[in-house]
Amino acid sequence: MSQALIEARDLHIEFGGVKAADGVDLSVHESDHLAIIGPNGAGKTTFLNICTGYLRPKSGTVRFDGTEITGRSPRWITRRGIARAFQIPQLFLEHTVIENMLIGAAARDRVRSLWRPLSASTARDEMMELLELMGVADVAAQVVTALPEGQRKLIDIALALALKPRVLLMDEPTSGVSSQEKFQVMDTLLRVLAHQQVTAVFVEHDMEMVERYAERVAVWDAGRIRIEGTPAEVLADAGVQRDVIGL
Amino acid sequence: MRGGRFLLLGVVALIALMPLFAPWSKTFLVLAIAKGLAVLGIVVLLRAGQVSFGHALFFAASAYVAAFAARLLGGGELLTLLVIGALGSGVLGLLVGLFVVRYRYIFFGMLNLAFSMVFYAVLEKFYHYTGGSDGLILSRPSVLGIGLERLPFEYTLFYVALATAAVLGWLVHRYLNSAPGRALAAIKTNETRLEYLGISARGTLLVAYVISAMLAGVGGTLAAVMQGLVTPEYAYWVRSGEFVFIAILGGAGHVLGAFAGALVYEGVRMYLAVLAADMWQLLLGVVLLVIVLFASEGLVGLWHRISGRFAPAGREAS
Amino acid sequence: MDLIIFTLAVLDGLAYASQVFMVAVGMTLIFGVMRILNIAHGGFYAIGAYLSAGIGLAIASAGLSPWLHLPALVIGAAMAGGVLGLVIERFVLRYIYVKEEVLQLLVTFAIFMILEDVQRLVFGVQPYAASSLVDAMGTINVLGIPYNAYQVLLLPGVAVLTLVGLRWFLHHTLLGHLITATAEDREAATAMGVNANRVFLLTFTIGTVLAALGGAFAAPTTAVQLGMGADMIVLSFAVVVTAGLGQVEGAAVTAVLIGLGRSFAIYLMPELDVLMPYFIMMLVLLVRPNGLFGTVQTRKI
Amino acid sequence: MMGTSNPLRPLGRAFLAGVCALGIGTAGAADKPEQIDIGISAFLSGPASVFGEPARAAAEIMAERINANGGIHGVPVNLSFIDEGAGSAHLLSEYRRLVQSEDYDVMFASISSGNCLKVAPLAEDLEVINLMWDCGTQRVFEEGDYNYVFRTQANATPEMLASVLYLLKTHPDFETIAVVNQDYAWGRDSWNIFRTALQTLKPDVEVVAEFFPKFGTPDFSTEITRLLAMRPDVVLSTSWGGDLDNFVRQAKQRGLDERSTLVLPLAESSLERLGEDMPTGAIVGARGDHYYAHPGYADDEKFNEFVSSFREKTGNVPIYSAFHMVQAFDALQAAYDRAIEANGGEWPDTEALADAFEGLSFRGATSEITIRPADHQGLEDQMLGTAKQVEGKDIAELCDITVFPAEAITTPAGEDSTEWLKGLSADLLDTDVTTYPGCH
Repeated sequence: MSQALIEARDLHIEFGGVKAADGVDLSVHESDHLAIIGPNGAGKTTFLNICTGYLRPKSGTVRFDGTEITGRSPRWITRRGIARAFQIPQLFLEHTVIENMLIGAAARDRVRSLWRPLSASTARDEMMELLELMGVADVAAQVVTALPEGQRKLIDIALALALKPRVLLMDEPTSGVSSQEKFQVMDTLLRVLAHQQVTAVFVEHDMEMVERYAERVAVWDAGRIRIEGTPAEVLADAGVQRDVIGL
Repeated sequence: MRGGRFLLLGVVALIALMPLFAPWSKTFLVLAIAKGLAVLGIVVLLRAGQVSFGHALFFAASAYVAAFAARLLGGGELLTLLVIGALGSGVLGLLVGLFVVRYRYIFFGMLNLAFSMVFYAVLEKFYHYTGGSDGLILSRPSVLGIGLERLPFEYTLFYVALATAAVLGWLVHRYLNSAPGRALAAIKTNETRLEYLGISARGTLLVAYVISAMLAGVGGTLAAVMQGLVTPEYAYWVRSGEFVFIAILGGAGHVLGAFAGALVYEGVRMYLAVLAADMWQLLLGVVLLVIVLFASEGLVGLWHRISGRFAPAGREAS
Repeated sequence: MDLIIFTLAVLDGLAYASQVFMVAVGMTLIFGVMRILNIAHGGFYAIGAYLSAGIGLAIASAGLSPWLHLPALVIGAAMAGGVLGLVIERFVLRYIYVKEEVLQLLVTFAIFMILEDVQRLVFGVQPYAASSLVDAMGTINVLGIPYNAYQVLLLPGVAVLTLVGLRWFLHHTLLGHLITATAEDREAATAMGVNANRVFLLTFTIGTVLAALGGAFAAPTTAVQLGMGADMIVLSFAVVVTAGLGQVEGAAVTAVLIGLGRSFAIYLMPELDVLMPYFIMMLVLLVRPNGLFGTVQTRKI
Repeated sequence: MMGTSNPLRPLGRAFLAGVCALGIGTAGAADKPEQIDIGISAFLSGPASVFGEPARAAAEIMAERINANGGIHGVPVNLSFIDEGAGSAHLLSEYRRLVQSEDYDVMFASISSGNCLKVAPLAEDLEVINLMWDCGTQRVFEEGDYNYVFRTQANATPEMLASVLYLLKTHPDFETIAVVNQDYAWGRDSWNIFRTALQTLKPDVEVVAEFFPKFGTPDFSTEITRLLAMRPDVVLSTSWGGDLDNFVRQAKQRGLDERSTLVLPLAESSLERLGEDMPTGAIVGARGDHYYAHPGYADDEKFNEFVSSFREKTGNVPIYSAFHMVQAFDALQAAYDRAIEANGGEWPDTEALADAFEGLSFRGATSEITIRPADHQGLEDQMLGTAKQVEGKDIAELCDITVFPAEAITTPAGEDSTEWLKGLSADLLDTDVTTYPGCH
């Protein structure tokens, strides 16, 4: 087994008495495609929030590539190579799509010039290419507010990828995308991830997606990792079928 | 766009020539430009969705810095005073900024207000140093080493102010379109995402804050030199409110709107005070209400609406 | 500082705090529910004061008992505040709720400017004073120092009554529940069938009445004059922000802090008197960025 | 530099005009204008409008009267008011507009000391005659030298010095004093002058407390508590308007006037408003010798006519700012008389008119005033009295009125007030004064 890229040890956190993480150990390995599944409110998103510094665990540690990142700010963590896409797209609504992307590129390249226009960014072609890959290049010049949720979702992921991260954390990447398109989107996404050599973690409730795209699955239930393994192993587990998938 | 540019040039030329036909208008125009610069500072922060209700702080601070500098330098030099004033307000902007950029919206606005009121109170209280409410006299500085009489000095000051406004307006325009400038606007819509891109929202806002403080500072120095006197009134909260008012009047978020707003505001205010000395405040209030209720995109928006030649205001403004 | 001086300073501070609270509480309420920082509050305060002084003078010149001033000022302020609040909410504010925060603020700024001139046109430039009620209540001696009973007994009493009454109204009546629900989550409340427009109308009117009452109760102790509203606004802002947005109890605590801060400053370092409210505000915000009783609002991601 | 050729043109014109003026002499004749335009700055909004509005009424009375009599040597006057309450920036630009664009002939400015300090150099720059009709600050003429600026009344130094003298005459044995002044230039400066004079004339007096509450403070109760606890013999306040009303009323409610003597150098302007709340025994000053019931002018036709027409117009008794306005008009009329006489009947130009103001003597509604030629400072007598509540009257009377002659109490021309005050001798207390025993 390869060296763990993200390694969470004994995470504890609770909200108003509800334990969202109660001694979680979870590792993400280089080039992994890890899906986290579990019942609603089980704390899946909490894991992403802790890994990206949005929440600070009550106890426990998270290491990224050997460095402890527990309790660091999202900004600090992002700069070290963990990017995140959101369940509800988080975009700059009053900017155009390409501007969103260029801000991402400028952040990555640490552009601080107060003089050079963003629109003249050298990263423009690269960003257009990324939008192209995600299938949203045709709306590049539009203001985000004008776009439907599905497209925003794709741009949200593209924006995270603009940072050229080592790990991409996604929260239900295809929710809001029409069911005809979601496979197409995931196919593209995986291609991009492979191309950029990005490790991926995604929280998912669509078992079809998990089955098709995850390499490993962790089941998060009542604040604990109930079972971890390949999709086939995990989805075959009777308990998981009963409690998580609801068969 | 080309038509707009010609129109802009025409208006600037008209303003540049105005004092030749109406000599008294120099004072008026210099003050309008000075306020316009402070308003430009407000406009910069409005990009991030933040409203400073205390920007008169920087307007006043630079005016006092210039007055003290002039005293130390024995009269001083106009351009030196402008630079010193801007630096002074810039340093103060950095200090205050380090504190206020941690807050947003109402807290941001009110903390700015609090700082300006503390400064106002200090100016009034420590009157052995600041001259109290009488303020400090700022004698006419030389220009490039030449001591000028009132009339040539006023013309010089006017054209210096006009040129300063043009240059700074252009610089701000560039800044707002640069990467940090666009990131600033992103604070307004999604600060969280900004942090998730590895950009410090506070840092971005701090840069903007210092820039905006310096803009207000240049305005304050110009006003002080024009008036020959600085008083704590420069820092009073009503003046800060006025800046915000003008920013909205001109069209929030627009560089040209700041100056257009300042010109119109000063003009309206002056004529109201002359024509209706008893109720100019009331009429000004009504004007403000009408603008907010019926033309909240301000003069710039109004112009777009009338001319109908430009893209929708949202895009044009950027 | 000996114990006598300390006691006197506390007494002065509490008397002042009650006045500050009376002015700031309405602004806090309006802010909490409507998210509008109401600059016009200062105007309502001044109008309440003018009205109260006018009533007081009328009572005095009619030769009636000065005690009549007390119920008369309450009724007068309630009516004036009520009418102003209803009219301004219904015909101006209602149209700006969809607009940006700064525009809402400017509208109240405009109303304030208009009210300033209205006061001047209606009441003229001469200060008014109607202190017969204070004279009638007499003084009480504390450690050999005569204090106005009005200031050390009546005003704090009224302030406490207002606080208790408002708490009871907000937490134990249906209308109060509607208001607090709207304050907490406007969308959810609307979804549950609360008529937000009506809640706003009610809240704004209550806030306006409170402002007018604050002015009305201040009037007997002071000369009612032009410009009295402008200073009160900034002070009220400081209270609202220090307290935490919309925190009525917080406003009371802050008012006491400011009152004590001011009186101790006057006793020990008179030069710092004006700066106290801002120092307190900055100190509080440095430690608690959302105010004394404010809660952290985070973005859902 | 952009457009330098154009701005120089008016400069050249000014230069030519200067040469011409030199050729004719410094004072000369001009064509008789159609009217004399007078720009007057006064507070018409804000708290200080308690002075501005009565002054405006007085100005209107004076203008009506002048025009009803055929104007000044046949030329009617026309008034325009600038609201100082709109801020000093507004005052300055409006002042410039009136002078530069509307060719106003004479300016009366202003009330606020800060504005006076700004307006004086501006008037000098614009070469327009400016009468400082109500300025209190002594700094203007002590720190600057002007050709076109004149003061038609006294300044803070004689006003405060007279208050000190009156206090020492009436309460020779007091030991401690406290001050409660408004926290702005007037409050600070007037206290400095008062204290300097007091410590020179009575060095053993101890200053026990200095309070400078914010301008417009509605509530003085904490300060009053302190004063009640400290029991100073004398409490001074040079406040005015609503602030003074507040302080006096709140002090009286809590019996401060029974423990300490109140010295209120500006209280003449609050007498009517305070009514029964003015404590008996308080020392009241009037910034000059103005008092609507001045015993020295009980039978004076001019005085009585002004007081009654003022009461008729406004319903109130005239206060010192109204009297000051009268003085400005009377000075202007007298200066035109003098200049026209000196010009052999020809209408004077600005220079000639300015010359006429130097050393001009004129009478307002009360005593005669002389404008010192050396520094353009007006010499105005100062009156003080002690308030007394009289049964059946709703306004306090002034008793033991004393009028101090201007010459004795005004800083000599060219001297600094503070230095001069420090050199005072106790002989000053023996200066001949006019006294009016009893109450009026």
